[in-house]
Amino acid sequence: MPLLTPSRDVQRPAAAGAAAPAIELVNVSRRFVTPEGKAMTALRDFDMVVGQGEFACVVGPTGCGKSTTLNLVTGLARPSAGEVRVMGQPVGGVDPGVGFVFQTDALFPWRSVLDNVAAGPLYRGVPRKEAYEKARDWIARVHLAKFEQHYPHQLSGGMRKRVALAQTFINEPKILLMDEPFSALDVQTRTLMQDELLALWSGTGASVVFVTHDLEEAVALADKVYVLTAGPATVKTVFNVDLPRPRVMSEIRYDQHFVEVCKVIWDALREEVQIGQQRTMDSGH
Amino acid sequence: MPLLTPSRDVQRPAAAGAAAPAIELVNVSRRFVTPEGKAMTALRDFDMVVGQGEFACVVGPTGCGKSTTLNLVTGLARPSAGEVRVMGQPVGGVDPGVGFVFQTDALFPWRSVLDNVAAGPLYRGVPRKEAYEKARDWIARVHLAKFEQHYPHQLSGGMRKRVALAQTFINEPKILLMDEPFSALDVQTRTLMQDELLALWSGTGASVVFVTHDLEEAVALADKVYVLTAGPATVKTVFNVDLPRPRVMSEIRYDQHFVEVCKVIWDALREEVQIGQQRTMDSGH
Amino acid sequence: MTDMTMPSRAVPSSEDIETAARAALARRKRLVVGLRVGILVAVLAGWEISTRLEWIDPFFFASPSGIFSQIAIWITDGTSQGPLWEQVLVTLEETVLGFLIGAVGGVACGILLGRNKLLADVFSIYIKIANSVPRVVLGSIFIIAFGLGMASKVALAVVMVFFVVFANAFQGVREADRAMIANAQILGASPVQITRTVIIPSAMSWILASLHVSFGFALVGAVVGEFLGAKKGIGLLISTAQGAFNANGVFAAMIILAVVALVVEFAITWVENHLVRWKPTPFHEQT
Amino acid sequence: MTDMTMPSRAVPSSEDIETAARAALARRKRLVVGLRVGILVAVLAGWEISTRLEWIDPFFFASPSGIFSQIAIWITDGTSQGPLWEQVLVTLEETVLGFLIGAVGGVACGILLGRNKLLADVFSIYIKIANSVPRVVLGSIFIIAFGLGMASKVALAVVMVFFVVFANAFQGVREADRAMIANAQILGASPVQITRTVIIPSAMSWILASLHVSFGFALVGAVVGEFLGAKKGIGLLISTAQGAFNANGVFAAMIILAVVALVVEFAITWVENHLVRWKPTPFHEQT
Amino acid sequence: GGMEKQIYLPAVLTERLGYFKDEGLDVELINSRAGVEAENELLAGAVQGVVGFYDHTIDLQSKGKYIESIVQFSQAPGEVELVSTKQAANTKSFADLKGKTLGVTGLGSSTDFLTQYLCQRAGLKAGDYTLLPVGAGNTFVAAVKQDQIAAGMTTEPTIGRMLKTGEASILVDMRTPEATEAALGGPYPAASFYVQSSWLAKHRDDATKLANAFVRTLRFIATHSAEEIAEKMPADYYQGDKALYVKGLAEGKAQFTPDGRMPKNGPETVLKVLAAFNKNIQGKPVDLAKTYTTDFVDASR
Ligand SMILES: Nc1ncnc2c1ncn2[C@@H]1O[C@H](COP(=O)(O)OP(=O)(O)OP(=O)(O)O)[C@@H](O)[C@H]1O
Ligand SMILES: Nc1ncnc2c1ncn2[C@@H]1O[C@H](COP(=O)(O)OP(=O)(O)OP(=O)(O)O)[C@@H](O)[C@H]1O
Ligand SMILES: [Mg+2]
Ligand SMILES: [Mg+2]
Repeated sequence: MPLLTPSRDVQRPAAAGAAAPAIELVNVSRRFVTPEGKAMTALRDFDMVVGQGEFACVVGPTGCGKSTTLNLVTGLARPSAGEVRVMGQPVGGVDPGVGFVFQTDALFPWRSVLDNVAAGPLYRGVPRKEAYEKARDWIARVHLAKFEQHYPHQLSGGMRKRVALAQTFINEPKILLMDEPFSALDVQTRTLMQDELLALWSGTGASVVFVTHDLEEAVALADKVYVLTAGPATVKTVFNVDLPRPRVMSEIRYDQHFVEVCKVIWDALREEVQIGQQRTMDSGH
Repeated sequence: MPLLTPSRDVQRPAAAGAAAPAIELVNVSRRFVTPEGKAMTALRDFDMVVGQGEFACVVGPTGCGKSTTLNLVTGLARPSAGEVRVMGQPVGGVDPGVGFVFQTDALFPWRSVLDNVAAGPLYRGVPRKEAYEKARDWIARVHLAKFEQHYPHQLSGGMRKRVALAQTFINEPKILLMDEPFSALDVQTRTLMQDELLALWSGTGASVVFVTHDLEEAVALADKVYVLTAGPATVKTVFNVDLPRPRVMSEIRYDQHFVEVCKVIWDALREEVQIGQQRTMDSGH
Repeated sequence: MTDMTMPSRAVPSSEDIETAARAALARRKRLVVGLRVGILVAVLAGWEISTRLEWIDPFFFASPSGIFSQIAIWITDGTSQGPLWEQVLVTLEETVLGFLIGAVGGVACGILLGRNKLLADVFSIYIKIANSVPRVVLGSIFIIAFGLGMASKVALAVVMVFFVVFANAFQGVREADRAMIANAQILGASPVQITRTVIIPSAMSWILASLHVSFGFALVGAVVGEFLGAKKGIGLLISTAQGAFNANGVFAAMIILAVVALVVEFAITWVENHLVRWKPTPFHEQT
Repeated sequence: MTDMTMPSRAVPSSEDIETAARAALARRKRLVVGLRVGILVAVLAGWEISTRLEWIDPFFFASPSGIFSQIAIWITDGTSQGPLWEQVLVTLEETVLGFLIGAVGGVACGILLGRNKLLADVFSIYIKIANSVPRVVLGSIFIIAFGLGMASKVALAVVMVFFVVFANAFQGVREADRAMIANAQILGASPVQITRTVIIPSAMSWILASLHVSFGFALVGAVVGEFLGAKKGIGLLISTAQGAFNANGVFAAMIILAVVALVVEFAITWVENHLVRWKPTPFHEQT
Repeated sequence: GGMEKQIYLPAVLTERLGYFKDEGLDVELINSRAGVEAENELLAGAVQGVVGFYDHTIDLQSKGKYIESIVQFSQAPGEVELVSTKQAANTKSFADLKGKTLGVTGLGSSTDFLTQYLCQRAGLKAGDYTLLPVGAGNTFVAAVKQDQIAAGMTTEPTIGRMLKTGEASILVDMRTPEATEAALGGPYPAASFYVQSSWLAKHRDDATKLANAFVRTLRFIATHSAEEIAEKMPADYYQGDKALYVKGLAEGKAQFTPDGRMPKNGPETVLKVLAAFNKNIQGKPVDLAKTYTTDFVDASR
């Protein structure tokens, strides 16, 4: 099976430099204090390496720690132990090269769609006129041209998500983190957005970490799929997906290779899924 | 093809009474004022009839008007024209028999998971002890027993959605409206929740309107699938799905009938999808 | 930005809907104005009758007719300190100055301390101490420090306004949604840009709420300042009337103050409506 | 409820993390207290030196040493009106009563008007008018209406508190998330239950913010009331000291007021911390 | 004005000496910020008696409110027109204050009427000077220091304080009966104890006892030195500067009547002053006999 190489990713982090991986998590743990006052481990001994220009997808059961991982990479949260590096540098604060599509709504409710999308360039000192031109362009790309003047509360859930995508894409980040960005979209819009994302990614050579629940989506998009365990998240397995690029989303699902890859990952996962399921059921009832 | 009957649903509303349909939308329109001051039509000449004990799914492109439709049924919003009836009665305000899982987060952030779930019974005058017992039971059913004392901001996106589900299910509503309830869940949790939903539904004989982006999910769950058009939403087609019940979610996807049904609806839709796509692209660029 | 709805069988055109919505708005407006006027008339009539029947003593509580004729005299003949509009202008000037300085200072300090936890921890205790100082005592200290001119009244208005605005601006900043701040940060906003484009807009309803109440306070500050020593102003008018056992004069001056307050209030509301156009209408208020 | 984080290579145990977090907290606390004391000492020293060098006139502005010895005298020998604690108690009683009445009234009216648009439209104008009435004038009216006892001071404290609390409670109610209200409605909440379980919790930070500032205001109200006429209380202490050119006495009384205000402030903060435990820590404050 | 003011000293002194108790009276002294307030309280029934300036009885009569002075504390206002040291060189009399700003405690107060009357006697017309309400105490001091007013009328302890620092000197002294005669053309009864006439009609016993207590105090003042009197006063009243307090007391002691009787021609002088400037009074008949009574002091031992 040449398309797929299950491999436990244990590369040690390379020294900082031109060839440093875009994102590195080394032995990272993250604990929270629960309301009962006990420490709860969300991430444990977590290792992840995303090379420059690489597209990594992360899948795992809900509540396992995917969003927490992305938060650590942005610098919004700090690890309880271990180290997080971006472009070879330990993460200190928020890096201007990082773009992040939040899982939950984070649009500015007092700004129209246009102003929301233009926010990034304006923050980064792009002249007004240029920023708005760019914003209009991106709004059109997410098919909201008619809604430029709407405020977020006047949009549907999927439309708000598209605004968030435009808001992030417009900055052309070198590192793009996305937390279930397409889950609120219908199939055709999602396909369009996926194509848009791949085009953006191949154009700018950005490194992407993409969290999703949809294994097919993960396989369709990624170079590497990280599968996380339930409970305190560790990396269960990393799969390398070497489907040829460029990939066209509306077609790839009918590709024989693709279907095989999905099936293999599913088979490899089934066992873990059942363990996880059993565990939640035990703790549940 | 005996399993599937494409049919334009044009039944006239029956007189109010014992046999009245659970939900009826007759010729409903809903307009909004856009920020430019123009009137925008979200729903136009919308007809829908959901019989008592029926399970209806609604699919359609993002921003077409699905959430708006549900809002009209709850009584939170009122139609610009036409009539909305619940159990044969015109909708005046919020009906206590209706349950609604919102598309966006609407948990009470100052209440723990337990208190959030117990809210419904407590509002309805159930004694404290009983309400909390029931709440614990439902929290276990959505596999959050360990998180009873957590506040919503300490949960992941998927966990919050599960709390919202428990919060609604605990009331055992006669009419259950759900707006993309499972889109934030991973496949195995989703399957569990779908089974839970079907069990609840068959147990109580509730009428369900379920909005989703996932056609397969819609077909797997529903008696009837409403496909909406883009732009101002009207009902494009109503498909009756007569797959035998009880259905088991983890198996139905491999059922030959199921695959055929999905394919037929897809084929029937492809044309419309392309029209819609073309239209948004025209208006977009 | 409101939603337009109308329960009806026939499919109405956009114009129909707009006309109906406008009519409903006008009806409501008439109702509100009617009720307001009704209450006013009832109160005034009750007051006048009670004084006529000597249930309450007009020597202390004045009477609407007496107040009215006092205002008429002031308007036609002027007050003992000069024409009425001059008094109003003097007080208004002090008030507006004090209000602006206090509001700007309060907002600035609120944002500064709200954004910086260390500063907040260190200084909030001193602000609380300052807030417990009786304004009347401060009044005489200000007169000593700033003299009997406008400065001392303005200073008094400032201290009346500052604390209310500060408390709200501070809390408003602390309440800003953390997801939104994080988003701005990641989109590339500097701390100053975050303050300007995220913190201030989200604290805006807090600040505006405090401005509503604090304009009244500024007015009170200015008047108390005039009370303690002044050449002109409504406060002096009140204190003179009080000294002469002229209850009608006291109440008349207070009514003039109320009119001033209402005029400014409308201005603030107007500004507010322009600033919060983005807000959704609550479901239960959609008509 | 805060997040615990610590950048380190070795994997620390839970206890290590907790110890480190506690140590960091203690360090911060020391820093804050140190800075507070530092500022206090600097201000007092500067003040004392300025008066010694006659840059400012201690006749008007007192001096820390003089204030201190005045307080000492009051504590040991009592004041001309009786023992010091009695004055404090009298003022405190008036203040707390006024504060409670004003706060409860403000919250109640705020919620009522915030939940009912028609009431709000009709009555808000009258509340605004009432808020523009100078409190000193009100003071004399209250004395006439309620006599010279405690009631008039309490009433004055009430009107100082009411408007601030009202304005915030009102706006807090209007800001409650409409999705959350809708959810409660659908879960079966009656209007009263919605008010109790959704509106009040979401308006809570608004109300608390106003309570912080308005306790100081209640104190001011009570003191002004005592100023206008009283047998006992800190306000009388101030007015006597003022009349006797005893600047040290004036400032000493104000410091006693500040201490009272701070004690109550800590109580409010304690309550607040218990009420808002559910709140997430802002990202930028997570250590 | 405040209880701590020297012009109202007999009230507090009576209590300190325990004379109320001796008469079997349980008296509470309540401090009021302004005379007007105190009278309002009296009329509203919040208090039974008020120590204040006599002129208010006349003023109130014109408003249909009847109050009567039953014990007259002073025969002179106790007020002094101070002139700023910077102006003192070329200010020898009120006539020299033409074109200047004059401080009074408040418009419509006794200081206002006295100042205007003195100006009139000196031949100044209404537009020749400006009145500025500056209050008493340190706002008055500050007003002089900041040259807001060239001269102003005030009482102890402000007088003593300003004389001591040399910031002002005396232009007209109305602390002794003689000087007051000279300045106003007659005695000017000021601080007095008055009650509502309707109350008096029903409570003649209480009034007698009160009058007895006050008269005793006035005798005490007349027969003791300033130091001895000061000794009896609460420490807070002279906390700032005791020597100054005693000095002021020594100089102003003469304003108090020895027996609580209304000085002859006193009410007429007050009416004359008021009638000239108080719009309330102008054109209204005033029955001076209803504003005071000496029945009670006459009856006291
Ligand atoms: N502030 C917090 N305090 C306590 N626990 C927290 C906090 N934030 C997150 N957690 C816990 O950390 C775990 C991981 O959460 P996270 O949001 O990373 O999950 P996720 O993988 O993104 O899930 P989903 O797919 O549902 O979004 C959860 O169990 C959650 O309860
Ligand atoms: N308050 C409002 N003012 C103006 N337009 C609105 C308002 N609310 C909704 N709309 C518009 O109504 C249309 C339908 O919105 P709705 O939320 O019903 O879509 P939806 O089908 O639920 O989409 P999604 O799948 O993305 O959730 C959208 O075009 C939206 O912009
Ligand atoms: Mg997540
Ligand atoms: Mg929707």
